[in-house]
Amino acid sequence: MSKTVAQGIVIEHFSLAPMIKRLTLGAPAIARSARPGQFVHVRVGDSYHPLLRRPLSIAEVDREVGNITIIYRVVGQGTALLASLPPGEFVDCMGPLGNGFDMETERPLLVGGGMGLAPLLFLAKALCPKPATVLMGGRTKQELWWRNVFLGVCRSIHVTTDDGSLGRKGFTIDLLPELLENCEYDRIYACGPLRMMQGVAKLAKAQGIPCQISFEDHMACGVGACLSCTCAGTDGKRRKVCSDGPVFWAEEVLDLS
Amino acid sequence: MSKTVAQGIVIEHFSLAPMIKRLTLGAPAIARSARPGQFVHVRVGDSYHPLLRRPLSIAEVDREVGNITIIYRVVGQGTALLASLPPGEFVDCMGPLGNGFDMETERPLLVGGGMGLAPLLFLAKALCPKPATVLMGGRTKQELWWRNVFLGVCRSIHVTTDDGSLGRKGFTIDLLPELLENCEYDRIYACGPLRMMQGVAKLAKAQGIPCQISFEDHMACGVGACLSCTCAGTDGKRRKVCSDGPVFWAEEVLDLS
Amino acid sequence: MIAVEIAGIKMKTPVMTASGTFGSGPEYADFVDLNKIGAIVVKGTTLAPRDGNKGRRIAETPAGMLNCIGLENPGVDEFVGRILPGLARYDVPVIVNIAGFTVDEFGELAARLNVPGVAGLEVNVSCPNVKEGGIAWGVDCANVAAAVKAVRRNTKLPVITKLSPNVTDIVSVAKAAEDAGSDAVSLINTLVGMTIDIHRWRPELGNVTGGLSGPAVKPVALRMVWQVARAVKCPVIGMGGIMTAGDAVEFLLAGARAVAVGTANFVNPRASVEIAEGIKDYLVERGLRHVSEIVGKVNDNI
Amino acid sequence: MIAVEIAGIKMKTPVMTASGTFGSGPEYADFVDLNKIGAIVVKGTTLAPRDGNKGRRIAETPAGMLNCIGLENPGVDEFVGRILPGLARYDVPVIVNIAGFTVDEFGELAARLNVPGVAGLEVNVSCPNVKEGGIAWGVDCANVAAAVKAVRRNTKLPVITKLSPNVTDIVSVAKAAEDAGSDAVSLINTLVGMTIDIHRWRPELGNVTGGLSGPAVKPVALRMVWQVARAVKCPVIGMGGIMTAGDAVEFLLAGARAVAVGTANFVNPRASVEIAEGIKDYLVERGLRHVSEIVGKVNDNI
Ligand SMILES: Cc1cc2nc3c(=O)[nH]c(=O)nc-3n(C[C@H](O)[C@H](O)[C@H](O)COP(=O)(O)OP(=O)(O)OC[C@H]3O[C@@H](n4cnc5c(N)ncnc54)[C@H](O)[C@@H]3O)c2cc1C
Ligand SMILES: Cc1cc2nc3c(=O)[nH]c(=O)nc-3n(C[C@H](O)[C@H](O)[C@H](O)COP(=O)(O)OP(=O)(O)OC[C@H]3O[C@@H](n4cnc5c(N)ncnc54)[C@H](O)[C@@H]3O)c2cc1C
Ligand SMILES: Cc1cc2nc3c(=O)[nH]c(=O)nc-3n(C[C@H](O)[C@H](O)[C@H](O)COP(=O)(O)O)c2cc1C
Ligand SMILES: Cc1cc2nc3c(=O)[nH]c(=O)nc-3n(C[C@H](O)[C@H](O)[C@H](O)COP(=O)(O)O)c2cc1C
Ligand code: FES
Ligand code: FES
Repeated sequence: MSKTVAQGIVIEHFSLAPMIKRLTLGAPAIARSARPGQFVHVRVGDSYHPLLRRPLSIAEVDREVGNITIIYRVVGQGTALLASLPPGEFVDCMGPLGNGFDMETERPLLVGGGMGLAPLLFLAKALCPKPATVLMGGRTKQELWWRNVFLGVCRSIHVTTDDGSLGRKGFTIDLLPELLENCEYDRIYACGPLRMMQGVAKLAKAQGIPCQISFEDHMACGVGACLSCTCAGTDGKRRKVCSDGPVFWAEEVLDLS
Repeated sequence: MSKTVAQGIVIEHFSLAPMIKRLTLGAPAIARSARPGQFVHVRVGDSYHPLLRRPLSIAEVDREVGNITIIYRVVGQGTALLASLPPGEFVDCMGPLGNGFDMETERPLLVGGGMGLAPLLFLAKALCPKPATVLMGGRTKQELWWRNVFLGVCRSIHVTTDDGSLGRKGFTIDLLPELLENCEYDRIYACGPLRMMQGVAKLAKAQGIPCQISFEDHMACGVGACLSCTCAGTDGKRRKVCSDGPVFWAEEVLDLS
Repeated sequence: MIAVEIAGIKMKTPVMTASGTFGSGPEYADFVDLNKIGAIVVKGTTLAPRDGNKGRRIAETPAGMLNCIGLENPGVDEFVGRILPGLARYDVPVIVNIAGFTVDEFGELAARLNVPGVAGLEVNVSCPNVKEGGIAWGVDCANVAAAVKAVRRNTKLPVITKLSPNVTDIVSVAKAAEDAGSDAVSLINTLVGMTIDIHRWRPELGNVTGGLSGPAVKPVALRMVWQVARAVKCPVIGMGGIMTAGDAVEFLLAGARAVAVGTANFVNPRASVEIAEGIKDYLVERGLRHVSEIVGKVNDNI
Repeated sequence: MIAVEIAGIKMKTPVMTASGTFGSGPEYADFVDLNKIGAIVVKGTTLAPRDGNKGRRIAETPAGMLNCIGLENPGVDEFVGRILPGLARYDVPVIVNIAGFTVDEFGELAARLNVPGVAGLEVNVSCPNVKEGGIAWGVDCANVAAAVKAVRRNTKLPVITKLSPNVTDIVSVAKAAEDAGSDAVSLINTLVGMTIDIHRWRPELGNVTGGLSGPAVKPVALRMVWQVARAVKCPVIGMGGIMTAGDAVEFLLAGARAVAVGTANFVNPRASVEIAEGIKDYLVERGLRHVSEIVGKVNDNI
């Protein structure tokens, strides 16, 4: 059984930026089988309130040591509870869940916005030694502490900010056409706001570059049983974000016409 | 306002015996006005589950330092949560609630069983330098760690155990008649199982000694507003255990005929 | 900015205390300034004094509680003679929750409460914890209408009808109350529930079943308030599981013109005042000038 | 010691998985041995495939959750042709939850499910998340009876009727189902609830309202199971907020002969098996020999 429920022990837990935490859990069974793009479904406490698990992408894996790392933003009650756990505490994790990114690439381009960069970090590391180019966007410079995290696991980093406080002013999709000019890339991976992924996928299609995107939705079961998270495929068939995704080929779920 | 809601800080928290904890909280406003027999209504966590406060007797008070101490048995979810709090954490306490024991006595006898000894500890200390005689009962020797707690705050300690493993074999009410033989006491205070208090009160009445008892009931508000905890007085009028009690004159609420 | 008038009752805040959870007020005076509460709805009052149910009366449930108090109260005459005068020194509207066991009793209760110091009557046709009357009335439109009419005939005070959620169609009960002359409706009373002690094979509650309240019921309460507020013209007072200002705002957005706080008082005795302050903050943050600006606004997005 | 037979369906344990919360089973096969589950009740199945509701489909509430899936399913033919064969390798009874929008559709669904591999039918007259059919049926005794009769006419399989809790009188609906030929009743389906996003002034759920499940509803579910079990002769399957073996025992004591676990699967995917093991431990600790020895035993103390 590759998917499992593990009591991950908190190894390290610290702030990367205001309201952003990096949590490393000892969870060998999950670490062993995790692939980039997959997530863990985390129980944030023993109480019935909050009740449901929280889906969080696997952002890093140390297979030898048996650790997985999650990078998350504190947004509500669940993540706030998670944020309070000191090393030595246990966190109940189901995973690894969902499918992962297709890794058949020689010259990958990763495009991410906000917390969408978390699964791309795992992807970037896993792609080495075929280093990825990373294009990341944020509202302001303050949001782009991600640069430090990606340093050393990619070929180069391109940055946009809405306010121009770092890198190019604008959105990732404003800078993307330039990057695609030389048609250097054979695969694009995008994770972030839906509008961004839509834009990236269209540009990728125009260039004939296969593109994968990663979806988010509210999830109860995380394993395809409850149908909380379904979306329509372009073929008319339904897809479950948790188990058919969260990674999809762009044309599978996005209308790119 | 003597009654208040205070964020008591955990000063000390340790096990007195298996499943028995002693918790000292820094709560000056409560410490200042607490009288023996009163209780605090404690919120055991921030979550909605468990939702209600837990009533716990004030077992010791250090007025100068501003501390109150609670001695409690871990019986369910609420007390288990409470038991997990380390020093430095805060505990939301409403109190002091209820009325206290009448202190007009020269030669007091305190009769307690189980956790009923907690409020009697505060009473014993408060009565000094008119030291009390304490009669305590438990099922076995193991339950009578209470002896150590009362050493030094009373004149003498008499012990019964159901199995005879310590002191007299039997119940407190079996030993009580002997203690009352010389009619040495001018007041009896009893706290413990209802049957015990009933027995004590009857013997006290037979000797013409005024007797106070302390009741327990399931409580929501703790201040007389919800009527969860009412009982019938012998005069036909209703009593609220939380605000008219928990301490009553025996004949006020018990049928002693 | 948060003062409201419900059926002619002027309240400094839209946050009332729910019947049965706040005594008659002074019980909580050590903890909260009663003058800062929108209105105090006192414990269900009956013609004759009642001892209430025997045995255990409350049980805790996940994010909620069950109660089976069974309308213990000293009776209306004792209330008028002894309790009401003590409330005169507070500047807060006092609404009396009345529970009759026949239509005539409702009328009689209303008549006896035509005294100074009573700001309004809440007709409790929904107490789940008494055998006769109570919930039996509340689930039947004709009975509700009869009770409301009997009260209406005997009082000039504002009449609020408190609805039971234990019904298939709460909207028709609300309409029946409105048509019978109720000036406002309040909802929800408690949901009937039960819990069993698995060690002793007994119900935990003395009365076997009890009324569920607290955060657990909030989604059901909010849904019913939304349904009723869309269907009636009279003001709706929303309650059921309100613990925070955010919860109260949900009820206001759903269409309630005021809210009541019940179980929350047990957890935080200052809840009724803190929630009112939180509503004010909510309005200020959004540049709104009056709480009425958010009432029912969820309907703009449905 | 915990094997039971409900309406002719032989189950190794009295713990089933509740419809809509366990897919058709294999979704959870990585986490739990499906052969150790009492019975799997598959997601509500309709004649035609359905996409379900648009927008957000779940929201968290205190000790509970709301869902408005809206009966998304691939339709009965796809179920019979593609999903059912995959279940053949598991040694577990498969009960199909069927949802029709007319009486005829219920009959037609039953007819199409007369195939090997189906152990029984659960007639879902209580889905709160679809406009027609669903809850509209479930609250009316005559409709429930008509649906059950249509199913009964078209099948020899055991028929279970799944009852809605959103009614004034669940006992009469249960009796109507029993009288119409239902071999068992299961309850409760979800309570209709709502939650509002106070920042966006919108319902959190795409369908505005949704069905409340999880620990929050347990007291209501237990009360209804107790009421129904006292009133009908057929077996009762209890559910609503069961998270632990202790919760399941409460339902058994209340009179349920089997239980189903829904929302708990999301929290602990092994819940259905761990609860069954816990029931066994409970019996062993008390020197009891069979789970039937505790069924309905709360009534001895009422
Ligand atoms: C596949 C997947 C991977 C994710 N990976 C990450 C990650 O690596 N880092 C990160 O910071 N966040 C990630 N998220 C979002 C994360 O799940 C939410 O931020 C988190 O659930 C919020 O929980 P809360 O209790 O703090 O917030 P609340 O708003 O209190 O949560 C209330 C409910 O809504 C759900 N919810 C709230 N926001 C989201 C959301 N954006 N997506 C899905 N459910 C949500 C919660 O799970 C909970 O059930 C991911 C989401 C998905 C679906
Ligand atoms: C005035 C008063 C003073 C008390 N003083 C002490 C004390 O000093 N030391 C001590 O160990 N215990 C004391 N108790 C009992 C204590 O309140 C309970 O043991 C505690 O509430 C159990 O909570 P729980 O969540 O662990 O148990 P659970 O059984 O999970 O509690 C479930 C619910 O039942 C209530 N409950 C359970 N047992 C009791 C009980 N015996 N009395 C009242 N409510 C109960 C809880 O408050 C809660 O609402 C006192 C009770 C009262 C009324
Ligand atoms: C202990 C208790 C006693 C109650 N007594 C009454 C009552 O006498 N009359 C009444 O109309 N409602 C009564 N209620 C119902 C509340 O007024 C309120 O409608 C319900 O609790 C839901 O609100 P909440 O979840 O905020 O508590 C009582 C509730 C509780 C918890
Ligand atoms: C996500 C979800 C989907 C559900 N779908 C169905 C369904 O298709 N048919 C049905 O009869 N009940 C459905 N239910 C109701 C459950 O089967 C069960 O009756 C209810 O959730 C109460 O049990 P619980 O509290 O253990 O979840 C669904 C419940 C949930 C949470
Ligand atoms: S979360 Fe349950 S199907 Fe995706
Ligand atoms: S606990 Fe509310 S009146 Fe005593």
